[in-house]
Amino acid sequence: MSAKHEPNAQQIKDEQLYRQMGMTDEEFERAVGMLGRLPNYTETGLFSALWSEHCSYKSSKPVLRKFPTDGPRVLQGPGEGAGIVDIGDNQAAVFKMESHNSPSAIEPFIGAATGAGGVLRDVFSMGARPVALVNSLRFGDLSDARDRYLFEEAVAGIASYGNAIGIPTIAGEVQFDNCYSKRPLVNAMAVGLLNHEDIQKGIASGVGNSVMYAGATTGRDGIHGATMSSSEVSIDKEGELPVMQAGDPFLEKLVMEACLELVKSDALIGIQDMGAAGLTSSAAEMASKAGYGVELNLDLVPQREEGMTAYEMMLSESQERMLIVVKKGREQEVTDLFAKYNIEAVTIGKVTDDKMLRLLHKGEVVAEVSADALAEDAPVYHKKSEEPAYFREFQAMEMTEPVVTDLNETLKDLLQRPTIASKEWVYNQFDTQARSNTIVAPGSSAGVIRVSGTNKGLAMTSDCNSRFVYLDPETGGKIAVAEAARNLICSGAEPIAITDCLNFGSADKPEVFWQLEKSADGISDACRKLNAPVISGNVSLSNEVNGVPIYPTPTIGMVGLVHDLSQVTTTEFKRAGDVIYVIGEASLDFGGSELQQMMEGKIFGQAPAIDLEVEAARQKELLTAIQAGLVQSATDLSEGGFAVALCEKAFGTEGLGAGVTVSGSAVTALFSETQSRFLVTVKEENAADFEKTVADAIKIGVVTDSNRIVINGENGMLIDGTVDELRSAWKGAIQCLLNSEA
Amino acid sequence: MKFAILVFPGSGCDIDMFHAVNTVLGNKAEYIWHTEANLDGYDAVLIPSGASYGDYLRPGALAQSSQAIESLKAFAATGKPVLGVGNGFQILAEAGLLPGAFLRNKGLKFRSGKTKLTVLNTESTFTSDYENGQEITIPFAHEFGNYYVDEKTAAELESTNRIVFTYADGNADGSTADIAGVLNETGNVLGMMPLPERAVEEIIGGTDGLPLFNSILKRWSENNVSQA
Amino acid sequence: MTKVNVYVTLRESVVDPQGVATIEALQTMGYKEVENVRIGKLIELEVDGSVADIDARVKEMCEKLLVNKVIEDYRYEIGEVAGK
Amino acid sequence: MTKVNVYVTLRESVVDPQGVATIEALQTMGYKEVENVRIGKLIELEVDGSVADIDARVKEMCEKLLVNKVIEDYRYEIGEVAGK
Ligand SMILES: Nc1ncnc2c1ncn2[C@@H]1O[C@H](COP(=O)(O)OP(=O)(O)O)[C@@H](O)[C@H]1O
Ligand SMILES: [Mg+2]
Repeated sequence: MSAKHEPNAQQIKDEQLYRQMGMTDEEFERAVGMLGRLPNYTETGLFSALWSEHCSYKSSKPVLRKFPTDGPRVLQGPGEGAGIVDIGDNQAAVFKMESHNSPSAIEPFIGAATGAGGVLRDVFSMGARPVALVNSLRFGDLSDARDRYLFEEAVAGIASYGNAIGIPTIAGEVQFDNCYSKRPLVNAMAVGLLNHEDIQKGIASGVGNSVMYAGATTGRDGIHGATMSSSEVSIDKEGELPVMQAGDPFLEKLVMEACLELVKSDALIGIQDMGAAGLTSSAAEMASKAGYGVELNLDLVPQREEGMTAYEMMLSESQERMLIVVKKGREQEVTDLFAKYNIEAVTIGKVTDDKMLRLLHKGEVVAEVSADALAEDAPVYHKKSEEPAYFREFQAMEMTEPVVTDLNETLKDLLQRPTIASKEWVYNQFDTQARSNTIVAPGSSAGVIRVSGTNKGLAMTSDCNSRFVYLDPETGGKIAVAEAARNLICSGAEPIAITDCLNFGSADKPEVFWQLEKSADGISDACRKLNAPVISGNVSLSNEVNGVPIYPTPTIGMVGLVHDLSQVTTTEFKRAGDVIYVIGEASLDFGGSELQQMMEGKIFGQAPAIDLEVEAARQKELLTAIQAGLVQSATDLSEGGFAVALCEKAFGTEGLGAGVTVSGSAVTALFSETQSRFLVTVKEENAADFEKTVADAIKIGVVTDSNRIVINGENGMLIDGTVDELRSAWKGAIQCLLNSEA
Repeated sequence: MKFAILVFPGSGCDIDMFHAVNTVLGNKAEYIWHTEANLDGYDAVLIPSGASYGDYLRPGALAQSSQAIESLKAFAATGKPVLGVGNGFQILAEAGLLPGAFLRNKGLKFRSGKTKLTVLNTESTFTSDYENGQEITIPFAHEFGNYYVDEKTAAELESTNRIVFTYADGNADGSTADIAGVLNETGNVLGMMPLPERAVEEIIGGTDGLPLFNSILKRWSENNVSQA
Repeated sequence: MTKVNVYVTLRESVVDPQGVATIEALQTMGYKEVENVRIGKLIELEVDGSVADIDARVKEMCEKLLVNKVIEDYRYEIGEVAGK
Repeated sequence: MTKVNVYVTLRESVVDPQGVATIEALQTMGYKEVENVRIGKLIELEVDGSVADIDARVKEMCEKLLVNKVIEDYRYEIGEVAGK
């Protein structure tokens, strides 16, 4: 649409055209009030994009304020591209998780690929070199052909981007549940490293300094992506195919290398990637944060298509673009630096002192809006919150133990559940070893990467059992954080901070908003108790299909510090004769368990209880034991409970098995999902010291070289199977589901 | 001994190679950016893996437009060793320095992990430190690892002992004759899809790649002693 | 046996990074006259010629499997019945 | 500006893994009439029409870069001079 054909300000108001851009009447009035006049078409676009949920967090802000964001290691909390935590020796870890749910529901390959690409830019725009990727995925249960397609393509998309750019994917998770059917969640996390002096911020300061644009050209792709991400997906409406913003990992690699060279230059003032709402958000936010203004001449923006309007340029979400503020007079240096990587970097504007975002196009001022109004003064909504009826009902239920007739068969069935089955099909598509620092690749509790040139490591994981969150958001929120921390502890790392992605249904539904609030309470409590502040994150609301919200899914991405690489511990048994311990006892916890879902086809009742005091104590003791070199292998108990975890410890070995004896009711002992539990093996000679260190450890048996899993109960044998047959059930399950016909 | 690591736009695993040669082997490798056309003064050239030029058009194809390819050809003609791994192998094949071409993996997906290789020729510059018939475990990561040569070429490669490594555990990607690594006619250029530079430290990918680098170093010092 | 050629191209607003990289390579190699490159797919089908309404069937295959309409456009040509 | 379409196909002797997967998928979906599928490339070039001997130039580009003759065959069509 050429500017001539754009509706004028009066028409926008009279015909309520702002509604098509996702603005409410009140929001439009608010914008008019701030401007002191009616906004023109371009200005309306600026407001609507930056005031979208995706950019402004207008519904989630009050909830996000609950999170603890401070701590002795925190160098940068939420508010920048990514958070930063100190890891000693003048180094810091930089990380962030981001959702790409909406695009992935429409075009999963591109949607997932650009998710990885976007979060990498968030990290290197802080001045950090990305060293690892993590992804957190949720799909329908693979019985539907569309869900299989979405899953296969999304995984391939993540792989294509991460592999091509040469950054290893070292951890992640996949959960399958039909609440995500046709509305998958694709959350990508990137972790980077930097030296303290290289920390950059997205600021535009210093009157007269130059605003430069670097990277891909701007096209009409992804216009209004931010608003789209803030609404429910409609995929089937004929003729309404949005133009997706495709990714180019090759270009991103070059942009990344150039930016990492640029951060060493004192010509640089500020840098930010053009993510959601592209040029609009980066320019307005950089100006607003710095307390300055920015004036852009859109004629100078490198364009891929002819005849683009100001509106289109400002709202394009073309990928692989950066906005950079450079000291006046130093522009050529920057252009030359980028030219070495065959990337165009041009001056498109300057920093001003009037705090306005001013846009010039073809010699005219086409928009003039206060940067703060756009970036800071979005409305904040205190949405209605209401406890859903289901919650009261579930809380009142009496928990009973499922009736299982064949324990061996049930174990095998559980091992084949796609959420529990081996994720090899997924992570074998990722280059997990690129850059030669991967100490623990996917397949153990957490991924571990060496901090190059040191004997330290960073461990990382992402976790969220959304079934628990659905049954009881507060408890489920605590569990998500605790589980992530357990995975790090089991790898020998001290948890240091989290990032999160709050994936929920529409916040306009009081029940959904209640889920959001309560799970944030739970997350906050657990973060405080486990000393892991929130340093970055992302909110994705409106994850619904046909008006049905997904299970509330606050994904937690957590990073831990391995102080000495010799302390890295993995899941699998190490040798026959080692003593097997379980930490914590099982109780009747089947609400939201994999067994319940499998047997009943639905979940109900209470989520497992979690006592954060107990959790913290056990984590601390286990980590102490690991750091003291007392532990051979460690894993936490999660989906499927004890028996599944015991099997997993044998799967990674050649010929090892286990012989253990458990107490209590068989079904509970084997399959209950009681929290704060671990399975650990210890050398015989360290058993006494280990027991002294970990109070709740119970000796249950030994690692054998029999290639069998044998579990005895109080009244005889419960489970007896060969590791090979159990392993093949677990290993081939996802592949098998994918090959099935519709 | 001085190694050059040829870096093309998009090459990602140049750093793996650098780390292996400099940090682990304690030798000397330098990055050579694709626009620098001079390889004088280097004793060997390493072409790393990664996705040069985004693997666009065909993996390894667009690197042919770079100046460095001409100097690489001249360097190879001197008989000094050239090793291309992963994408480096694809670049060498596209440049005509090695026979064959690459198709998408039989399973159509990118695959990574570790694979077992059989060492078939221990006479070469690159393999003298291995035992004949030895099985080694080497990491790999590729989407176009399906090496293709026609039957006649395959037979010729075999009869001239130029197939240095074959896949010993199933050849999942579909390479002709299980080929994982081949030499050029004069034996100084080796291309292989698995990544030996990722197998030089116990704590990362094992150490089965070390003998390959040690073989190169040994041959070089033999030659240089005998010349002296 | 009928030969069908399906030509799949990227929609105009979708970036074609392959094409961009290829044009740069061509220009570096001296082919300065090349002004644009887009890389698409050519899918060659051999279809049992006796089937009724080939045209509708091919169209269906394109829409259901061969083409991703979010990012791609297509056209096809149904060729002569070839011998063999 | 002259439009050139280059059609790149895998040589007959080369197994096409993508083609094989595609035909399997089509048959599973009920398109039993499909007997063979080969997936190639369609490279669309826009070339400055004023250049001398376009034909020879395009051929050269194909041989030097666009096509790998170990596995691929090609043909091309030089189109009309389009306005613009
Ligand atoms: N999408 C994924 N990407 C990378 N690795 C994954 C992915 N999904 C699962 N994994 C890896 O598979 C292993 C098992 O995952 P999971 O069953 O979720 O472990 P846990 O129950 O310990 O959290 C872990 O090492 C995890 O990092
Ligand atoms: Mg998990």
